[in-house]
Amino acid sequence: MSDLLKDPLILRQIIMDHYEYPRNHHLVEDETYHKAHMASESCIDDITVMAKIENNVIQDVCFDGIACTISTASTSIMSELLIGKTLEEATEIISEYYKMVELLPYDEEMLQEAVAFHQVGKQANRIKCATIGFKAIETCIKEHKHDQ
Amino acid sequence: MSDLLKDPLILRQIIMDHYEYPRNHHLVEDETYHKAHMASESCIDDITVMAKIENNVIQDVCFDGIACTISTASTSIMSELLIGKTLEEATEIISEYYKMVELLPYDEEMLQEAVAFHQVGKQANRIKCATIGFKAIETCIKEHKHDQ
Amino acid sequence: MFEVGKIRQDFPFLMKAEQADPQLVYLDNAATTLKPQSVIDAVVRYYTESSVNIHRGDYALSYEVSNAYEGVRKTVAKFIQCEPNEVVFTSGASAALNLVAYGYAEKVLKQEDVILMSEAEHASNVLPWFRVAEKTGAKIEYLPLDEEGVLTLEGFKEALHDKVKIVTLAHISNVLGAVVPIKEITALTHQKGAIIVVDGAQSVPHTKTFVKDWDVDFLAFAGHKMLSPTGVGVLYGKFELLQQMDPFLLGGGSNARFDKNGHVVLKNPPFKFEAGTPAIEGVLGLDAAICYIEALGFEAIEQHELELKHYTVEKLKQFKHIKLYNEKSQSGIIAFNVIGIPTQDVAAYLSSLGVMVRAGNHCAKLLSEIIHTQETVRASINFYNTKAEMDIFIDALKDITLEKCIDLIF
Amino acid sequence: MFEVGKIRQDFPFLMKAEQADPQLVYLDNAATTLKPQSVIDAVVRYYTESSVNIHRGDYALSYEVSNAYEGVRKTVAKFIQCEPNEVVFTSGASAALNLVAYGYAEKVLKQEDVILMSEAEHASNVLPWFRVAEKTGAKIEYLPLDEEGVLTLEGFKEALHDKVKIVTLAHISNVLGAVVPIKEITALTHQKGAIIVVDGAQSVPHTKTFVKDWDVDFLAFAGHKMLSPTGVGVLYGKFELLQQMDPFLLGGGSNARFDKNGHVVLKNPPFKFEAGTPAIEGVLGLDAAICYIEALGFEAIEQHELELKHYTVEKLKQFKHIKLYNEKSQSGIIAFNVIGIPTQDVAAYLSSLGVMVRAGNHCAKLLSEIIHTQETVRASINFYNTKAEMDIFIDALKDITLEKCIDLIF
Ligand SMILES: Cc1ncc(COP(=O)(O)O)c(C=O)c1O
Ligand SMILES: Cc1ncc(COP(=O)(O)O)c(C=O)c1O
Repeated sequence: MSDLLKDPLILRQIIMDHYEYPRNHHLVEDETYHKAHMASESCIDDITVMAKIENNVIQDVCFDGIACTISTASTSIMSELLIGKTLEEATEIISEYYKMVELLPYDEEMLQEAVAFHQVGKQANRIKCATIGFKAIETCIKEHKHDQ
Repeated sequence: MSDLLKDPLILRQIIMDHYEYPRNHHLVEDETYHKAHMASESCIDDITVMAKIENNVIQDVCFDGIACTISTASTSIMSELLIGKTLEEATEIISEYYKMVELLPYDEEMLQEAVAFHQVGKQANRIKCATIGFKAIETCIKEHKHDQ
Repeated sequence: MFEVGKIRQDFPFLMKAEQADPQLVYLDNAATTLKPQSVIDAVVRYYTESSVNIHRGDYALSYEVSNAYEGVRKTVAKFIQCEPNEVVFTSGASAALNLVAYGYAEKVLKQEDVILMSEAEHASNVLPWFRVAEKTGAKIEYLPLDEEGVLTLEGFKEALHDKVKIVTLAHISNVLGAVVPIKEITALTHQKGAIIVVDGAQSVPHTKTFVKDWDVDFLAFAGHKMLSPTGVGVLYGKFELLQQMDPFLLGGGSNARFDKNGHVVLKNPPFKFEAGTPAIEGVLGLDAAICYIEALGFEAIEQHELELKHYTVEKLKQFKHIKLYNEKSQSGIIAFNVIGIPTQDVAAYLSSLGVMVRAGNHCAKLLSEIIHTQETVRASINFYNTKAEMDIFIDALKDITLEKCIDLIF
Repeated sequence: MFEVGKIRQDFPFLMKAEQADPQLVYLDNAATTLKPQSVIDAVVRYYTESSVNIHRGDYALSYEVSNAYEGVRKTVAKFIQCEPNEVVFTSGASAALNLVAYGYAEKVLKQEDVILMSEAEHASNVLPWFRVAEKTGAKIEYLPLDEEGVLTLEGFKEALHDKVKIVTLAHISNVLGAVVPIKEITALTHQKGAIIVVDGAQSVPHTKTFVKDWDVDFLAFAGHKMLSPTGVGVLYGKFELLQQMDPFLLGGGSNARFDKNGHVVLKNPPFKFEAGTPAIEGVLGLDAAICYIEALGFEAIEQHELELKHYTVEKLKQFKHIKLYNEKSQSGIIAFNVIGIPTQDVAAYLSSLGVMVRAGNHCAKLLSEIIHTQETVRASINFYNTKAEMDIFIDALKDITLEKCIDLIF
């Protein structure tokens, strides 16, 4: 992993790929999904994330909306990263991700492709973009727990 | 007159006298009077002036309210000065008075005791006080003309 | 040690005032305050170094200014002891009071509900409530005050009843300087299920504010009365109340999106209340102002201001031609009249001797029935005033006469 | 002669910007403008020499500051060609638009009345009208715009009908810079007995305004978009309309007196709308700003700005990866996209090269249907910009790629 981290070309490739071909890029008409519309904080990015959580496991994540490269790519990566994870695992991954964007020590293994954003914290004004999807899934998880 | 103008002691006496014993200092319950409440410009002085105008002559002027020495004295003097005058004469007196407070040349004879305020223009912030009664009677005259 | 001589050097106005002939003595601090160099510098720094608009991170400088602006929310939150997202920036105390009246009270009050206030309130804490009453059918009731404008807990308890839904009170009155026991009153208010709005315009600059500990629901204050630029004020509101509250100003910056059919998605508090470009340098100046005040410390500020007040009151009490209205009040406001001389003439006379005080009803127009006078002269102290300045003021009053006042116009 | 090099020396920010590495190029003038030294000096002069509150003549300094403040009303009146008592100071353009919507429209509109506006309006000229519609039952209708956001007189005539009671339009759009033929539209509006509200936020700073000659009923604008401090705006209203209009903000300064029973005597316009302590130094700064602009003259300003706009558009047209949205508009706003790159990434990339532009929907969220894009990048020119600066901007766009944008985060 560490080698990969050192090669911006590969990291850029990951982001480009997720921006141009975002994964899980759709919404579903399904009441059993939780939904978070990240709209009431900023007037630029407008992303909706949906998540199906069952038996303590994130069964599915999907999203849609208008966003910049970093928002789109990071949300796409988040969706791949969290599908199939238990809520505890997911919470830990999210927390490691936040550490990374804050430029604190973090667990590379856990974050997989998301390490593409390991330097985003140096562009403080893009942190919002790189975390919007993670904020959204947090909201879904919170809502799920609240419903239990 | 000119001598009198030069003696502040006499002028002060005139103002003191009109402040402590204001003439025509009452209001009347009479629909035939015009009424001007000088309240909507400032929140300090609160003077109401009433005037009865008949046959083109100012038959009566009276006033009441809360005001500073200069407002009270100048309104009292105004009331004495204008009672019995035709509207043309009154308008001319008012206009001479305004010239005086603006420190422009004016007709001393016409202003009688009102010359006590001949220097008030040097204290620009007191001009409002020295003219409030005159502004009020102007409003009454305007209203009267409007009603004709 | 509180060294007022050193403090005064931070205020360019005071340095000039001391050199003027006659020396200028500024005792109208309840109207607005002078600015220290650090506040002036913060404003100038914005103009010369940042100068861009906020709330967008499209480019580095905009991001920096936005961050600095949001940083002031944290400074204010620490200053009054709440959370940053409970701090709404407004254009002043009046705007803050209008916001809570319009956005909260007009929304929740119903016919027969009661708004309880005192007759010592400033127009900015009266007129918005009159409108609420008119729009909702709620009624205004007044709290009993003693002849120094003081509200007692007993008086408050008697006036409070089940129909009261909102209590609105100045923590410190701008006319009589009476200090309200906010914490106790808040507890009583909450016992009845009502909410309390505190007008802190005169208190926040002079005494430590603890909104959380006091548990007040809303608190309004103005920057310019505490060393900051004009054009900036604050409404504190408990977050859950802010969430319920409607915005007053609508426009750019307060919404996330809207469509042709009138569907509007507002941002979360506090942003949903901040439509339009705010007073950016005003807010940055407020930050410097708060830093300045905190460096001095409220303990020292209060002690100094009360000392000057008591010193002056003791002297003025000896003048038979002076009537004092608030001898006992524990704040730096001195309300008085010179017997037989209208307030405006007194102020003009003092002005001719360099002393700046305020005359009139001080926008608290309901108070006359309580103190039995339509108007007062008000001298209001800030921490940068000195005993020497109070002496100039006292001396000026010593031999004031109606004749001297009138002679000013010759 | 319009010597931009000399003009730039009046702007401390620009002097620093030229020395920065990379050189900073400010092209977000539609958001807010930089301040010349004369405006900064006016603000600092207030803090150091006057510093007191206005609207009372109790002492000499207060009288002087009040006079200076009222003097700015005359300056503004001369600037937009109206009477001083038709100039209401507000906290910004948004506050001015809220005031006319709340104070006038909400009072006079009835169910079924129509408010006519365009889809290019800024949120601050949309959301207040949504509220009016909600409160009164009036309906909002939209004017037809062409694909450059331009409103034609023919289109306006077709959309206008007898139920239209209010037309509200930006004279110059903040997204596409389209200029509306205000005088003709005002005449047509008046023929139907409707009144017109003009959002002059983007026009008053850049082109001469003649409210009387145009016969517009209301006009709103912001100081900070025309060199002045933030926190100050203006609502012009015909005096007889201002007399009819209710205040929006209530409080000290706007009323002459009131009593316990809710009877309030408001002052005459414009004072009845100005509750609370205003942005005093903001207003004094606005005076200096207007003087500065008038000394340059709008003829020279417009000529220079349009020259830069056309120069830039001609260059950008040659780039296949750039889509321009408003080639033809006669103002200094350039709206574009880089094909395949989100606006925020474009702005961030330009920022990395020192160029400051705005990304997004620019608070004009209804426009997307017209120009078929949700977001644009906006470069907006002011008179102090130079061809050399535009070249930096153009060069930066020449070889922008998605890869380069993404590489910024490494
Ligand atoms: C007690 C009180 N409330 C409210 C206000 C209004 O403050 P501002 O004029 O800053 O809006 C004042 C200021 O005079 C005040 O003294
Ligand atoms: C067309 C238009 N109207 C209104 C506004 C609002 O101005 P302010 O933010 O100064 O209230 C703006 C500023 O962005 C604008 O461009």
